[in-house]
Amino acid sequence: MLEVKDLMVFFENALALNGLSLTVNKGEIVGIIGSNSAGKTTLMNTLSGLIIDMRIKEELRGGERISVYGKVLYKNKDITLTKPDERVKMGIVLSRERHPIFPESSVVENMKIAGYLRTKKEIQETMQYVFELFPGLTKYKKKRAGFLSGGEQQMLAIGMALIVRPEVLLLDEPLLGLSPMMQKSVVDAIRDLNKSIGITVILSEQFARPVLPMIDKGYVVENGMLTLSGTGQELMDNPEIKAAYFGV
Amino acid sequence: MKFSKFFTVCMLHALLFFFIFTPGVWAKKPIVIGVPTSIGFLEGKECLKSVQLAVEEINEKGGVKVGNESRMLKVESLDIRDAAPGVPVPEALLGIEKLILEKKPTALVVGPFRSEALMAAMDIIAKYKVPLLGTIAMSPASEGKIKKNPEKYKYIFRLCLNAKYLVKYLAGTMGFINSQFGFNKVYIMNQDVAWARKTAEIVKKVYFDKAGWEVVGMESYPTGTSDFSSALMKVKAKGAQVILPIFDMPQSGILVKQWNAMKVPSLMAGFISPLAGPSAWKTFNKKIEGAINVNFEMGSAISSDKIPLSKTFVESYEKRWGKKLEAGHGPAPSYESVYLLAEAIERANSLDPDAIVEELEKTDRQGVMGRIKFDEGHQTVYDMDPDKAAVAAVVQWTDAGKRTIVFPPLIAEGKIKLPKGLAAVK
Amino acid sequence: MNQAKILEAININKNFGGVQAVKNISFEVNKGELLGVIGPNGSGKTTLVNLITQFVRLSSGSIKFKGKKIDHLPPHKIIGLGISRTFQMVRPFYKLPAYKNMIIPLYSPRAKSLLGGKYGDRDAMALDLLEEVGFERDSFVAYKPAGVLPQGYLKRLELAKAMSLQPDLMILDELFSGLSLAEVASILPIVEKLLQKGISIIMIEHRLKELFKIADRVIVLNYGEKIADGYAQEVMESEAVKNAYLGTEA
Amino acid sequence: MKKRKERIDRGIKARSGDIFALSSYREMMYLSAPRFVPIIGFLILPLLLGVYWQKVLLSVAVFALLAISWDILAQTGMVSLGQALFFGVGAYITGALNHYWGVPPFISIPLATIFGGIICTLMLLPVLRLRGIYFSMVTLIIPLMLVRVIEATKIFGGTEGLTGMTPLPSRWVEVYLVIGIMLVCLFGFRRMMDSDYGLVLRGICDNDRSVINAGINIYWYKTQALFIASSIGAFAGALMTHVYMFVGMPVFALDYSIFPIAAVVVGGPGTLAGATLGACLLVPLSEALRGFGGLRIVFYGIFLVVFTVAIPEGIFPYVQRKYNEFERWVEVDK
Amino acid sequence: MLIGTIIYALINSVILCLIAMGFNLTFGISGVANFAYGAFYILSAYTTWIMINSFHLPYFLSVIFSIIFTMALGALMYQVVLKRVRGQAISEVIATFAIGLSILELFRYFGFVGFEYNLPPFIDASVVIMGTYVDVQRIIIVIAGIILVLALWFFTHNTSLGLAFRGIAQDERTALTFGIDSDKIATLAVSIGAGFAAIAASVIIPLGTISPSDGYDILIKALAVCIIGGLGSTGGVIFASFLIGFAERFTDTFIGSHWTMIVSLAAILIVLIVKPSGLFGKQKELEERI
Repeated sequence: MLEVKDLMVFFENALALNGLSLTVNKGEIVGIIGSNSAGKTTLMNTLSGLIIDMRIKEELRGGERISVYGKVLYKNKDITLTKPDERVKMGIVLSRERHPIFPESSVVENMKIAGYLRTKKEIQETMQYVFELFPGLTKYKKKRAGFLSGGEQQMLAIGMALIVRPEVLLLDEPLLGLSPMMQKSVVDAIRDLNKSIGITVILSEQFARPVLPMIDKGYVVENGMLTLSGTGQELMDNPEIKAAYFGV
Repeated sequence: MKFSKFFTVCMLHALLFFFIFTPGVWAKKPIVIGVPTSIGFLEGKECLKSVQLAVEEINEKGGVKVGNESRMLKVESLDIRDAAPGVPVPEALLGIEKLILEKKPTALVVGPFRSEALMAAMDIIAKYKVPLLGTIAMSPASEGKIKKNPEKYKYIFRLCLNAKYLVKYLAGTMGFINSQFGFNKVYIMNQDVAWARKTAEIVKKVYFDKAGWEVVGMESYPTGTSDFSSALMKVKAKGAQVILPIFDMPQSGILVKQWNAMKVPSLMAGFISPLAGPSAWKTFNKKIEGAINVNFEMGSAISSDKIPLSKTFVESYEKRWGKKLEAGHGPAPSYESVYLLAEAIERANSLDPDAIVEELEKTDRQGVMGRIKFDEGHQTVYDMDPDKAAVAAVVQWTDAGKRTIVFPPLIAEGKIKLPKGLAAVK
Repeated sequence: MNQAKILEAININKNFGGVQAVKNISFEVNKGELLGVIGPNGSGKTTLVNLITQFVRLSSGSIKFKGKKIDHLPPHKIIGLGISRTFQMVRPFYKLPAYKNMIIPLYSPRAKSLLGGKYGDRDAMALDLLEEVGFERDSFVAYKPAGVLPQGYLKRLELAKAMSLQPDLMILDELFSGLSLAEVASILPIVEKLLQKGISIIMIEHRLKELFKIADRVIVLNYGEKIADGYAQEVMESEAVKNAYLGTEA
Repeated sequence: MKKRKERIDRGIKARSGDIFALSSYREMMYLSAPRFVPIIGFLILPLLLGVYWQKVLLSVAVFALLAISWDILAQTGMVSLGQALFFGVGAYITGALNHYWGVPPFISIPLATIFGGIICTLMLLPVLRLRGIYFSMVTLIIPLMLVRVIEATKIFGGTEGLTGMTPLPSRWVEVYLVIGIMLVCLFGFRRMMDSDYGLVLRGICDNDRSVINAGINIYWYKTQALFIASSIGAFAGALMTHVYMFVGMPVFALDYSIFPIAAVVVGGPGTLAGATLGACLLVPLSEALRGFGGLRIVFYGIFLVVFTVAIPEGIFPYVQRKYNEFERWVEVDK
Repeated sequence: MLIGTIIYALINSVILCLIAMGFNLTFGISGVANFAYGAFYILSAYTTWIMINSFHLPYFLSVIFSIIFTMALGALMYQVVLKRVRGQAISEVIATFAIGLSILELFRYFGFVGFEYNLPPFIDASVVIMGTYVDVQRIIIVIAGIILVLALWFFTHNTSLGLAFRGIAQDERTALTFGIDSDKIATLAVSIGAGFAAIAASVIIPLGTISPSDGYDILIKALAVCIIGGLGSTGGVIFASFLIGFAERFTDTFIGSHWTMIVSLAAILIVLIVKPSGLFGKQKELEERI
């Protein structure tokens, strides 16, 4: 479904991603594990095309020079240079790190904004589904999103991504800063939506423990390079991983 | 081959350039008249065109005689933008200096718009000793400065009406209105700039207060005001029969329109620049019947049968530029100043500034505006008789879309008529 | 526990546009101890720090530092009294080289009076401090613009900036978040050393394992309320904490 | 093989400000040329120019001073849209001193510089807490308001202004005085912005909460920066008053607010040298365009747009970067 | 007198609101402070004038043409210039100001000064409201103002494009992840802002005459209203225009017209000092909390 070949990304002279390759099949949950500044977010931005947008804007400004090499294939089509909004139309949707929501608008409006590319009816239907998936959100429908707690915001962010009806859902550090309990409910929701509507999910995370049980495949990224890959179980059993990524 | 062709073309161009742009090779160097003013404004634009008209006329007749030879006149204009509110005075002064230093004009005409720019420019002009015949800025303060230090500032002359004489005309008109219709309640509205405010104050002091008028209100409006409703409501509430407006900003058109829309039962008599020109009838959709306006100088967008030169000027302007004069302030004196200058140079028989100034002081010319003479403050004397002094014209819009001169009496074409819905008190 | 209280918060409250971010919290910090603050996201931990340093004004309640009320003072005065903090989201001066980042706190009145220093000296002082937190002296790291440094160094820089003020009380806001285990392991001794020097520390942390290694006491926040306060082990056992924070799995 | 353009800095050491590596003649030239060329240029230039272009040079220096003053404020995180305020206050103080009490220019200009700085600082003190665009807007409004106040209350000559100030002894004094001060300001304040004190100021712009967090009272430092900047502006205003022997409402004109910013945008913010360079380009450009008559401002506007769009970082930083770095193509290795 | 003042104060407020709305819309969504706003206002008036007087088009057709033309020009300005300096506030201000300067001075250069440059009122009549004469044009302005505000509200709350506008206004990158093309929306925002200027000009200019120097005044007025209201907030703009509108007319009537400007400028200062982010500015607290 999604294939990344020899991806290299430079920010000016600094190498953010170095020769990264990975494959994602339809219906899988794939985890990208790595510590901070290992290149997870850059990878996510490259997959979603945000980096293209950033590159254009930096160039216009005469700022940092961002260079991308390698290939990103989606359904066997080269989308390396496709703009982010085009990719959204193709079905690749990213939910950025630190629960990206529109703080000034209400929960329902947030979803409506996210449904820019969908018809009203589709939005209504998906919204129904989201509220079933995250019952916690139901009572805040009219509340301004900025006043929700971190976990609720994350739920909303995932819900908003779902409104677009993606085929591939990219989640950048969805568990960041959530309490263990919140983490659990978010993980459950992801598993649930993968099972029920068969969305392909790629998520990145610093701490492997909460996500490893649910992923079909995992990649460990360090300093922009792929160091390990395998199924969730394989990674869980790997002693090195245990040592490095199983902090509390 | 190719190169030599290129070379020839280059040479030809150079030759062409040489012949076209250096007429001085065979003609005597022209006398340069500098026009530093705000060309982007209506008055500036028309003043410049009037100057050009006068220069062309003089050149056609053979130019100006200095010594034994006739020399052509040449206009060098420069936009100093001082009328635009955002432009600092030094910027305008730098423009004047540039003109003086680079084009070496024998004299300057028209000059700055804003009084403060003129006041500041006087020092520069005194420094470079270039006569200036100003025709726009009208605060009497500059005369005061000349009188205080005549030797230093003798290079500055003014041909247009100044605030002092404007008062005289306004007072005269008001006296007329009073004696004819018995009106004696007035509301004064003026722009918040030096000359307008001063005019308003002086009219009140020297005329209204003495002649037994009741000044029911006096408002000054910052340049750029776009709503006059509250003053107009006050006019109505206090029963003023006459509104005396003194404005030269474009937004004053709003005042006229609002006066109209609010159906204020008072006579509009004063100075509002949009009312001066012939196109006002169309601008205000034929709704200015009865409005009385002062055209600051005879010939500035108005002519009288009794002063033939003014008719010639207005007509030849239209012929030359294909457009009627619209500015009620500036064009006639600008046109005249070129003639004054030409005559002074011929009399002085030299281009020496001091000699020209000496001759300018002696000026006595029957021109477009009437008889032109300077007083000791180098201000052209204005009065009621065109044979004795320069005149301005007070005109009234009639219902046929024509302007009738109603004051001063010697050149009046008719009497003031009250517009519909307004009755005389006596 | 009969040590002197260095910081005391009494019934502090904070409202944000109708939302109660901090509800009636009281706690104290004793001299020389390390107080851990834990709680789920959005529970008001960072607000608490902001309230102590008055980056955000109290709605009600009072805060005492060394027995004196400080809640009416502007932030820079409070910091001048000897409280310094790090930010959860690092806030370096991105365009400046790392060691130049240090100059600003070193230029503050407190640092000036305690450490002295003239123009030029401060560079050396900055480099010393940076070495203390683990910037290798002979590498170029300290000379690089802060904007290009990796997270680990930025956190150290943040710590060094707080240290340069010679504080009596340090507030470390999620110092370890975003760091690898190895990095955390290398920073822990620095914190311990600070404790040995007699500096009191409030530490806000998600990384409980590391926190419990050094914390004397822990308070737990949830939805702006304090739900537990006590020794680390006691706190972890309590039902309320388990329900609110750790979930059933932990 | 794929290639990538790499940027390399010409020796961090040579540029880092404090650690000088003056090893070779070339190295020294490399460091000192950018400093001496403008100094010598500015000192010689007046001798070569005619009277009128000397006046233009004076104008250049005045706008450069205003631009420097703007840049100092901007580096401290205060984006002002009202340099006219400083200019105008300075002009009115010296004008009033000279006009009402006959204080000679060599006393009234320094007085205007200091008191202009104090008055402007006091005026802006209440809004020091505003950040970003709100601060800018207040600074835009205050000069407009002062114009109206002078208009309404008729103080200081009202709409007519005060004329007949004592001129400076000669045009050489005028031009060298202003150039001297400009060079002193340029290099002096550049030095200052590089010192520890300047670091604090720049820190406020970069990240004010971090500076508060260092126990520094940012408002006190902002006040100081404001005083420095407004004094520079007030000096420019005071000098212009004596050159043109006039002070009036137009000293608060919008041009004095906008064009310094334009100069900085064109020259490059954050360097002071960029501000000066911008003024050196824009003012003569505006004069050269006088030939176009009414179209002058139109062309001027178009030039501004082209500058800002073509070199968004500003000319000076661009040149500086090119001066300091190489670019080369490197292979992307696997 | 009092009633008359209130009526005209109301009208004045609506005029201010009309003037400020476009500027506010552009800033709220794209973050671009369009300093060419006043120039667009004047430009559209001249366009209408040229259409009527040189091409002899009917009045309403000319108005519609000029609105479309101004909008196209706004879009063009974004695409050619602003796109390249996005995010650098000062460059944006200087670039747009320079564009505005060029447009206004170009008109001046081509001799578009004088009093014949004016637009006729839609209906040249006046009516009496509670004893005060009000011209129909001013009533049309009030109606236009109300319609525009309602239309804007409907647009931003019920259409997907409008919702996208609000999304971009709050968080550009996030909006991007939902397939909302920020450049397209920003182009539209500048363009619609320019369109608002054109609509405002079409209904307001018939009250007076067209002059290039008005362009600067319009810009300052729009800025003043937007700052008091809190940049980017529509409710704030409406409130602020009523505040200034009433302050102006009441100063006019009861204090003296030469204090009008000072009173409104002082109002701005006071509001900013007391409430730094404007009356309806985005709440800072949210920032602090997260």
